[in-house]
Amino acid sequence: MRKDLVFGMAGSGGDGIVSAGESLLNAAAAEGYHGMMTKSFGSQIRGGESSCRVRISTEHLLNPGGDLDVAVALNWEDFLKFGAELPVSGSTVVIYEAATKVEPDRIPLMGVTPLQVIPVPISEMAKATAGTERAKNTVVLGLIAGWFGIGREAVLKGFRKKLAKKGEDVLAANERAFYEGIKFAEAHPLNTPMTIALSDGAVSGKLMTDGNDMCAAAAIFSGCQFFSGYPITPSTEIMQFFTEHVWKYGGAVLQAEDEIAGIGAAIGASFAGKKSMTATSGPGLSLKTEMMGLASIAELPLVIVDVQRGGPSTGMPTKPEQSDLFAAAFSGHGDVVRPILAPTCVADTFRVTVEAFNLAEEFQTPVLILSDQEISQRKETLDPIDTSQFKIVDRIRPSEADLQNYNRFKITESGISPISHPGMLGGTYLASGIEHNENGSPTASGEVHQRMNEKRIRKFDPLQNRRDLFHTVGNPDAPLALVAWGSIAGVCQEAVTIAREEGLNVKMLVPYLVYPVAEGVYREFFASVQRGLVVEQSHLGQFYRVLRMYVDLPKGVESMARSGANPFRPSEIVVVLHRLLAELQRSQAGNLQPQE
Amino acid sequence: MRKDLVFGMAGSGGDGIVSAGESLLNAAAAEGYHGMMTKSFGSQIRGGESSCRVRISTEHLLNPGGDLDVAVALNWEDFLKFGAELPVSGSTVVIYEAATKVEPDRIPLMGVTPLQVIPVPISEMAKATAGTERAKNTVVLGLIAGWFGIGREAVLKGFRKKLAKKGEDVLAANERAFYEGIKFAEAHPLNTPMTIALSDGAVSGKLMTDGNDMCAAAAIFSGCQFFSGYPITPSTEIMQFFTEHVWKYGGAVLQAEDEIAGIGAAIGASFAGKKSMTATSGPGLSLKTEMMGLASIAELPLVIVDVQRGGPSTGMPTKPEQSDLFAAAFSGHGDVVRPILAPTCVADTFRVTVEAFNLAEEFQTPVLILSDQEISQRKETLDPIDTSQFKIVDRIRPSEADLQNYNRFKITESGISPISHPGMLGGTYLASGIEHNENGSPTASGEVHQRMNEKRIRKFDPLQNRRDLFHTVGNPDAPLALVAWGSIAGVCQEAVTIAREEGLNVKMLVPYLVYPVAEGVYREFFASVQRGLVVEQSHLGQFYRVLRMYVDLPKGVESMARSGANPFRPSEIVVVLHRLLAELQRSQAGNLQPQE
Amino acid sequence: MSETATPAMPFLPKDYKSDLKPIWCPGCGDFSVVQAIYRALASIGRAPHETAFISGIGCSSRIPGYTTAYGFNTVHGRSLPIAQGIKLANPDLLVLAAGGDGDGFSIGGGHVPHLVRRNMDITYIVMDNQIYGLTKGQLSPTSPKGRISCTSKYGSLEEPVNPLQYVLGYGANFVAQGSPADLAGMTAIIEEAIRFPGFAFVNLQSPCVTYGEECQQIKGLKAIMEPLASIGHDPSDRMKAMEIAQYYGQKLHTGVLYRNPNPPPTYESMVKQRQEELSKGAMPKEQILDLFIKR
Amino acid sequence: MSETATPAMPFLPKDYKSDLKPIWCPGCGDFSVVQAIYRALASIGRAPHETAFISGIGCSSRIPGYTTAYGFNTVHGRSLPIAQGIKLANPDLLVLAAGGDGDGFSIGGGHVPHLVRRNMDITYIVMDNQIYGLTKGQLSPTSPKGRISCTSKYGSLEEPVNPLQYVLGYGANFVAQGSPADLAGMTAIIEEAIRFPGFAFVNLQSPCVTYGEECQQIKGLKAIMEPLASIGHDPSDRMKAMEIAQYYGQKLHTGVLYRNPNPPPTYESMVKQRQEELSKGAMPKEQILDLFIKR
Ligand SMILES: Cc1ncc(C[n+]2csc(CCOP(=O)(O)OP(=O)(O)O)c2C)c(N)n1
Ligand SMILES: Cc1ncc(C[n+]2csc(CCOP(=O)(O)OP(=O)(O)O)c2C)c(N)n1
Ligand code: SF4
Ligand code: SF4
Ligand SMILES: [Mg+2]
Ligand SMILES: [Mg+2]
Repeated sequence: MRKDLVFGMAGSGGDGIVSAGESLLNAAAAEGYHGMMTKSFGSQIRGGESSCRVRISTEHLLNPGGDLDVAVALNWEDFLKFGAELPVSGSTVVIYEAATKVEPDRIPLMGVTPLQVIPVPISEMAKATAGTERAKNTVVLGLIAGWFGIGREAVLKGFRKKLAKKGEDVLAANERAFYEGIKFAEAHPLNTPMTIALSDGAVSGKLMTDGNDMCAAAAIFSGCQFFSGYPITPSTEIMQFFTEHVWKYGGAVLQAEDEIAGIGAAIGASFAGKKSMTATSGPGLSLKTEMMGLASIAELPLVIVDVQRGGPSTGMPTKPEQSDLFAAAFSGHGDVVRPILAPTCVADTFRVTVEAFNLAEEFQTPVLILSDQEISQRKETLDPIDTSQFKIVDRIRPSEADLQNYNRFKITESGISPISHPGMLGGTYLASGIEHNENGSPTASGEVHQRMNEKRIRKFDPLQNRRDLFHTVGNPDAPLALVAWGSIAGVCQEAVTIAREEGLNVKMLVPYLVYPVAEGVYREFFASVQRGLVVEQSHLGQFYRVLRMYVDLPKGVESMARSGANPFRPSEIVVVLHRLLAELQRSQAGNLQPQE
Repeated sequence: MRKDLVFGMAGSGGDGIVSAGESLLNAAAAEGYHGMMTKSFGSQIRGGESSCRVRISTEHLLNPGGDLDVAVALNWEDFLKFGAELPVSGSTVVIYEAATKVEPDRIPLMGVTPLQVIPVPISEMAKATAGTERAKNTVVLGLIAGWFGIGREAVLKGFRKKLAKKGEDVLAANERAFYEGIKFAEAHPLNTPMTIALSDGAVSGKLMTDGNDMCAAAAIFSGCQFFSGYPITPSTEIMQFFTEHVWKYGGAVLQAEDEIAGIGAAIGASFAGKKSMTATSGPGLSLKTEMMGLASIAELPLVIVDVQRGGPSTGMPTKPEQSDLFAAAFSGHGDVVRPILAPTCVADTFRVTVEAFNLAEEFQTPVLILSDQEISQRKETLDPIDTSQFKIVDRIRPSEADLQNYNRFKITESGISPISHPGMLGGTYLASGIEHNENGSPTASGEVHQRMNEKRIRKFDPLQNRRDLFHTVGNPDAPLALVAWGSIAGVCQEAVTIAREEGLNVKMLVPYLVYPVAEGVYREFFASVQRGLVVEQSHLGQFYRVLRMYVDLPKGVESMARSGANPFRPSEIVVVLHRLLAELQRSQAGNLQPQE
Repeated sequence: MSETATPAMPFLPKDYKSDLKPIWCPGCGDFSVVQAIYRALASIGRAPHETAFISGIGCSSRIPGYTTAYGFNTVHGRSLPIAQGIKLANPDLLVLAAGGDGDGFSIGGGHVPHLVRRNMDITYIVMDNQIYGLTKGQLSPTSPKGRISCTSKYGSLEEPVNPLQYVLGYGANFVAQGSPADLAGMTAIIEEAIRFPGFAFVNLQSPCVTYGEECQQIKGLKAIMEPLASIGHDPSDRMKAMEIAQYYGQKLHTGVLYRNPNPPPTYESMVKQRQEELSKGAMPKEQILDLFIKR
Repeated sequence: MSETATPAMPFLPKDYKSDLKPIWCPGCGDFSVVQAIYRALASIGRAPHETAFISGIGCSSRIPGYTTAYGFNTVHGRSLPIAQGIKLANPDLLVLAAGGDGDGFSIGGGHVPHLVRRNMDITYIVMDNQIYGLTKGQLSPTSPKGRISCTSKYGSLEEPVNPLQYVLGYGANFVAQGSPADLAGMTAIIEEAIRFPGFAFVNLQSPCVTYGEECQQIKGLKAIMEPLASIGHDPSDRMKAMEIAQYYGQKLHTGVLYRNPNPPPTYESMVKQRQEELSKGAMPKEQILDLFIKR
């Protein structure tokens, strides 16, 4: 019995492979399992290749898994297009469409000998039972139920809900196709049975959603009443959620004419006193650069979501990457600090989004949430979240006394100045992107400029102590360490678990606050570290470089970085950890310092 | 006899103080001196305060000088608005308008006792001799000629040229005012005479210009045939130069509707096979962010000038700062490397601009020139430049063989692929911002993405060895060091000269190639260094941080950073160098390691 | 602007004037524009703190700082998106946007049609001096063809933008033109524009005394001025307005070119209606995650 | 396009078709558009390598890749500035720009008027499907008011953009409309637009079969199609064209709405003249620093 199974399936657009994945995930969730699903498509809008990965587990999941346990190929051409996204290994069971006429010992997976390879006449079975090839995905669900024991009941229940409107005939046809799959599986048992342990999870109250919907819901929970943005993959669903729900809370949403107007209207709403948000992906973030600077110098709260995809430029719109960190931290002329938060999964997207609004309000600043294509579009089952645990922060308003002789940009001890908004009697002021005096009037004085820069940057000092925005795993004294942020952190966390099971003394640091760099947190974390890795999905190793700017990393800490759409797998990381340990032992044996 | 004199003058807009400065500079140049002039204005277009600083020397000048030797205040209110830009010290002679009715021992310069303070009835003298207050600036020139021995002949000669069209009367009136100034000076000799040594400079063939004109001229020299941009202070003069001259060389210029279109048209011209350029300042750079990424992934040569001013946002449009480095290096989503070059003065703007075009063509990449408000608008006298010494690089075009089966983005050993352009038979391809295969067709493959990122970044490796893009001063073994880029490098160079005269063993590194960081160059430079400073005009110490990303700085190297419009003075830097030396000696005495 | 929010207490023009001293060149047309705005606001009578005045960057864009309204001197060309966010966040505010010809029709030109078609109750005033003032005299989008300037040393090669024709083409419901050459008329136009329930556009030919040409100064403008009232123009005739707009640059037609006699509902009124309908019975935001419960 | 550069050697439509397989949805209107472009280019006869085809981002913007011209699939909304740089750098090229309604009139809308007023000889083709195809069905600027989409769950609150009216308002000298609902007509229009000496705008109602509404499909379009020839429209009548343009969204008027019978000189021809005049006797660029010599 296994704790965990990873399915990967691919076919052409019309094959309904994604909808099969969704049925499987729903069924697993209904049976009390934890589940996670990612989708991946070719560039075509319709009819191109499409794939999904569904991971099902008896325990909380941190990432969509590495090598597949089960691969389903409705045709090989499309399957192969996903390359490293659907990795088959020696322990994978490969199920494929027999009509592809490929011999089981000739499947086009160079250099890999899967655990078992099973051709199945899927379309034939679909036609025979349901009268249409379109039921292929249902046959696949039957095969999975039969071989791996997931969803026997729940898939059918799901069909009943989903197909209710389509009438009894359709439902019956699908049931027949599903049973045909089960029958085939039962008739051809696996060489090595692969069933998953019974779930111990609660069946009711579980949530299921993806990162984009979670982000939007968290924003509304935080009191966000205004969203404006421009559609861009893979962030558009955030705006879509708002267009459905925000009106209910007295809010409004504007689909702007471009990203500049998108952030512009959000800045306007913030100036008018409302919590507001914009969301985009790489190209849009680049376009918002000038306006982000305006929000910083005008000291206006604002949350900006960047759902990272492959860059630069239009790049790889449907693939995840972590290469927008430089842009998030440093885009824009002049001296600016902009806090950046990053979720590592769908579940913590809630917490991170609420925190982003809190920081924006507290520090009167734009705050960036760096999500990525994977988190934003992957579906996860999650345990219920007790929202009453979350504190909601509002910007500090001027007191009666402040309004006597109101200075909007008063240089206070904290660097934060009480902020008024239109409609507030006595609070009128001039907001501007021009350097200004405490009262808001424009200045060309170098001294004032210096004082104002100092104020605007000093105000972030308290972030240095926000240890609650970091998560650590493992033994605090470990000499081996990993640091990772965003979606890859979930992969690393699994690698740490494996490595620790294999006896390595390794620990891990996950920053939710990615920038500014909380120097003390890293200094403490690295105190015991002699060898380590900063793991990320960006060719330049952007996070590693950003850390170096502020922290003297121990000499043995390396960058492990690769472009997006080629996710690191836990096993790869574990291999490197072993290498590092060996080096460390060698150097200790020879009493050498780590080499530069 | 002095080698050097620094004049600072301020008045209100109508006082003609800047035109007096220009006459002084021209006169000094005509007499064979080296000269440099910077101007500074309030925010008003007309009628606000205005000032200039003229430095005259028998030697080549590196910066506009620190404390004033001579301060001229036509009124105190305006003079004081310039604060640290016109610093008066104990060795300054202060000349001011007697009509201000301020007693010489009551001039509003708190805590400073100038060397000498001289009220002069300037406007009275102007009216008496020229019949109009408008001749005040001419009286000032007379005073300067009388007291400091500059321009007695040449100022008058300049008048004759300049006022030729205005007729004999005007000329005569100005001559009278000028002599009146001289007379006054002769009648009231200085307590401590302050005359400048005779120049030994060549009188003819000298150039005089500012950084913007120099940049544009160098671009045309480099073969640039297309400029498009959008006006913005302090870069607009580059476009203005093009609109006057580029047509003569078969080129064209487009004043675009915004900065995005500005860089867009320049990218288009480059795609069409022409060398092209755009220029802007901070806010415009921010707007160009998305398009810069396009040029990088489409591998198109392009030179982008950013004349830095105070930021963020609209900030301080008429003041210099070095705070666009982060933006220049890191603006834009995705993994990108963009070379950045920076001139340190008007003279080397030529060399840097030519180099920028060469790098752009060689590496098929956007290259940024980071100038700043000071360099761009300050006038310098310069020795003639032998343009035949400069090599001009053109992009590598596909050979006949390449065109047989042309792959525009072929992965070559160098990472550089021969580039065709519309009109070239056999060279057609699809350029795009989407990730692409070697032949240019779009791809969603993670592996291709990784290979292409690798190619696009690897191609810059040769820059690591461009030692010719660095300048060093001082003893290579010195334990004390300075690093500085851009206009502040000239200030630091003077500080080094002073420090060395005072016996400090200090050296200095000036990078013209600011990014990517040529790690080896710094490693070598820092090998001997135990204490040092990275000096720059940005609140965050951006260059110091960028260096840290790639270089393990010796522990004793500190950041010395301050917002723009408050230029460091050589003396300030020398003070810190003494402090560092003392620390070093103490630590050596106690045999301590430098403290972290 | 909702009429109900108007207080009974009267305001004087000086109540809208701030302490900040304008740094415009002596004689700049924008001095008259800000005077006209003080007067128009006073006669409308909304309190300064209930007014938001948004601009871009340019000489003209300094104008909000010279009023006692909540001002926002944003970045070049972006006053309109920001103004829209303000209006949607708080529809009760009186929202004014203003700026130069470059700000509005060059860098900001892409935003104009979208505000027009959204029809929010925002008044947009362009101080059209046909030059870039703040950056010292470059070609502006409304500079006439052939104009010599520091970026067109041998004359401009482009047809100018026609702000009136553009905005009419976008389907605006209120389009007017004025000039400091007629201060009283300009004041009346601004007031009418603000009172108009929906988006209103006002083009003001405001001379730049420093970089403008002779013919663009007050005297020159007076010479080509033709009040629309004097030629009996019917401001409800859109096609006629389009025809008149073609004379932009040759004549200075002052007054209301087009005013839709049946103004459509504003965007914010539709938003309000939607909010009212949908908020009924909505789950409290503390329970929004219940949307994700798998049942 | 300079006529002199046209070679005698004839090209066939297939010579303009690249090996790249379109990834449009089966039935997408853009398939017909690219066919029409192959044919129009063949009948004009300029070699593919002397043609530059620029687009932004969107389903429609993939079109340059399906031709054998030099293609540039730029970024969203920016085809026009890039096309202008290409044209100015090499006026001998035949320059085409194309993209979607969102690309051209939402994010790229600010660039259109400036190309129009510069009047470079560039043909701009918009595949107007009144939806965002590539990003899967959001509201586009030409979506009708009330349209329900994934970003307007309760219906759009905005008036749509009217591309024909806008571009006419900008003073374009050639404005036409076509549709895959009439392939032959569309081909003729595109050819005529390319041949027109100056900027030419072609709006194509090209159905999105995946996210478009019923009435926007070929059948629906045919039902509202009204060829301009059939109503005897005189394409030299600009005011009449403006009136017809008002029916955008209700009727599908195909053909040339406006063609200036006396097209003004192009920008690039004026540039050429200037280059010729000023290059005479200019100092060689190697001596350009002599400008700075103090004498
Ligand atoms: C993004 C950006 N681009 C350019 C500028 C420089 N700039 C400031 S105002 C201006 C144009 C001013 O002209 P206009 O809008 O007509 O206003 P005016 O000064 O004539 O009133 C320009 C180009 C800027 N501040 N920001
Ligand atoms: C700067 C930027 N913003 C947004 C996007 C996402 N995006 C790509 S195409 C598109 C709109 C597509 O609509 P349209 O231009 O009408 O073309 P269609 O797909 O309908 O042919 C959007 C919003 C992007 N790629 N870049
Ligand atoms: S430059 Fe022109 S627009 Fe600007 S303040 Fe002066 S007169 Fe007015
Ligand atoms: S989504 Fe629409 S526009 Fe895009 S390819 Fe499919 S049918 Fe064509
Ligand atoms: Mg103007
Ligand atoms: Mg579209």
